[in-house]
Amino acid sequence: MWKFFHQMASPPHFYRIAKVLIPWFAVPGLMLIAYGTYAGLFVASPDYQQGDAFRIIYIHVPAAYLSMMAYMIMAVGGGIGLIWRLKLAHAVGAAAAPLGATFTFLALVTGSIWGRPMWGTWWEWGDPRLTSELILLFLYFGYMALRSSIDDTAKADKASSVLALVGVVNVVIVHYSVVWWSSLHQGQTLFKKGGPAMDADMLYPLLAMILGFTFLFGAMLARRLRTEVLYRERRTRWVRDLVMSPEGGL
Amino acid sequence: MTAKLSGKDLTLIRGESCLFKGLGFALNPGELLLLEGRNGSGKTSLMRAIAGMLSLEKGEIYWNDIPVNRQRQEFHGALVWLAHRTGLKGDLNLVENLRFEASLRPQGNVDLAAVCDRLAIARLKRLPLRSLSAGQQRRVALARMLLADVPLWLMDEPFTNLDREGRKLVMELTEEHLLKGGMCVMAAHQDIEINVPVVRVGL
Amino acid sequence: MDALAMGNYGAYVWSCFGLALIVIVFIEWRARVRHNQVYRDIEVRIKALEEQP
Amino acid sequence: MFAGLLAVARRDLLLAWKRPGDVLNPLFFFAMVCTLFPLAVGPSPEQLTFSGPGVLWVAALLATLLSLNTLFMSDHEDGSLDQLLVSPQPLPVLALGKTLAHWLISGLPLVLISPLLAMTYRMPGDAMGVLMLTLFLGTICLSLLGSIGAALTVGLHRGTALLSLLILPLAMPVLLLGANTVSLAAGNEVYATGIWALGAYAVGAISLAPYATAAALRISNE
Repeated sequence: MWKFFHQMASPPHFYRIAKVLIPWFAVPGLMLIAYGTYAGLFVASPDYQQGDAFRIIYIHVPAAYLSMMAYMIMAVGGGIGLIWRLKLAHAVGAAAAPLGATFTFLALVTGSIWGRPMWGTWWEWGDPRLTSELILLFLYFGYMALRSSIDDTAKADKASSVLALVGVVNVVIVHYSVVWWSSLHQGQTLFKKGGPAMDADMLYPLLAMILGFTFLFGAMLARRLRTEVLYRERRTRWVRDLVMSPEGGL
Repeated sequence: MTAKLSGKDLTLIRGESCLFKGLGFALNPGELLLLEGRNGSGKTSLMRAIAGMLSLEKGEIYWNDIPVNRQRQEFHGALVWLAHRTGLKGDLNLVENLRFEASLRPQGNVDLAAVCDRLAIARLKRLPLRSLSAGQQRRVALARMLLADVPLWLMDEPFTNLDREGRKLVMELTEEHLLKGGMCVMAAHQDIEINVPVVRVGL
Repeated sequence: MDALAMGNYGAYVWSCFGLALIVIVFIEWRARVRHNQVYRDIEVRIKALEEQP
Repeated sequence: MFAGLLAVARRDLLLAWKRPGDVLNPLFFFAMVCTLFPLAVGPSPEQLTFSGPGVLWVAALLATLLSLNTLFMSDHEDGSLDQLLVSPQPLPVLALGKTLAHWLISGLPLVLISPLLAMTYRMPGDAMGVLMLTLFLGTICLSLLGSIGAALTVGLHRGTALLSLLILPLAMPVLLLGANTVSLAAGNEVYATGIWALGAYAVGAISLAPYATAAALRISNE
């Protein structure tokens, strides 16, 4: 088991394997998303309260889910990087941050677009999820700003990992405090937990979208990781051999 | 091979350049480790690495044959570091500065008055450090080093800002410390005249 | 056409799906460009070094 | 074990005593932000009573933030941070000592003058007590969170702006809990939850933040 991890974590090995793996993530991901989009837009029957506007959840929910997962990945990667001094783990954080910020942005914008017909406003402070997502976006900005303002890569890795770990504790506190706060102000929520059970024709496309987005995210993360690894290892022997080899190493 | 302080296979990469690679040293009581090299060759970095403030790309520093990372507090209790910047507060006077240092570590039985007399800073005791000259401030830093009464001295360019008399004093103090069985790591680009065994590391 | 209009909510729903598509394609394209750029930079530097005696 | 904490705290207080400007600047800032608000929205008593808790809390947060970037700066510049890092005391304890001194210098004075400003916002007497209590707990949390940010940005050129960017999202729950608890108290509603939550946050921060600060100091001082 350990041997497997060590092999995976060795940069040249990862660089080669990731190239092979990317299509294996991207193709099923795109297929699931294609099915989810078609079934979500045209097959699922309209919600009895929200009408066709509910179809926005097929983008909003996967994006919101990935925005949090990306932060978790960043924090776990940072923790592993700090404890076991694994350089690849730090690279994961660097690659996941812009992706996470993008999905947070998507979740915010789609939530806001949903709010326009439902609440009659583009932004509703009373909604705890949108507010938490906004704070999460700021956390991503802070992480990326810290990373970019430290020139030395090793130092930037460690400093931003500490920030990610502090942030992940905070994300939980943010969530609960915002829920408490909105309950004071009788806010409405986008999708209630334990609400009326979803019909199968609504639910399956959503599950397909979530799974599809996750696969797609994996592929995107792997592609960014390859760039990170290549850049970080630019002075090493294996990169030289790769670049000088006749078939190239793009 | 057992040495009190040793380093094995030390490699440090800073940004784009490799400062040293596969470097090793061993130091025993009564010896002086002299780090030699041009400006920017990594003397200060190596010293910071020895003090445990820089993580190395590869290699390990040992104190009593145990890696210092595993016994940071014990190791730090046995060393004092005379750095490029004095690490003293300009707003506080000599006595206040030294009292702060004293409260951070158990003190040996070294007499403050005697140390101040020796370093010729006794009459500056009540002045804020800001108003002293650079050379006088360095003498205060030396006083802190003497008061700590620990076996290992790390001295980064100890002669800067000192006049001839001061330089001579530093060499005398170092020699006494080594003859008592202490150890010293010194980075200097000047010639030193100390009659003790010297281990040289070229960078 | 009714299926596309989605009972007056069409503009909102389609803009969400469209935006998601545009954003994801854009960042993926940027990632590709950056990867190629990093690779070229390394290639140029290494080849320049190799040609030196 | 706590010798280092006391030593560092005592030294920082002594330094603040010799430079009282560092203590007074955040206080003046706090008072001025609180003055700006009525000037901007008008002096109507209902509006001031309604927004008072929020304004006072935002002002306190910004004033704390303002004082944070000097937390490790002078130590970094004169090399005494290096000396702390090689001292035989555990670094988290020293970091806690520095944070304690920072709180005594910039947090506690805010708590003490807050009733004066709350009075100008016509805050009822009971709510004033709650305001002081939440600010007491809240400034402790903010100093501790801030010490992590200050340690991460020490020695960076664009440190000040970056520090705000890092700390503000982390500080949002504290602001939210504090200000809303005071609002509840001012409206004669049940407010105990917020106090307990802030207290729990403070306890958690005291026990965890020094480790993060210590790790961050070692990293940014490499």
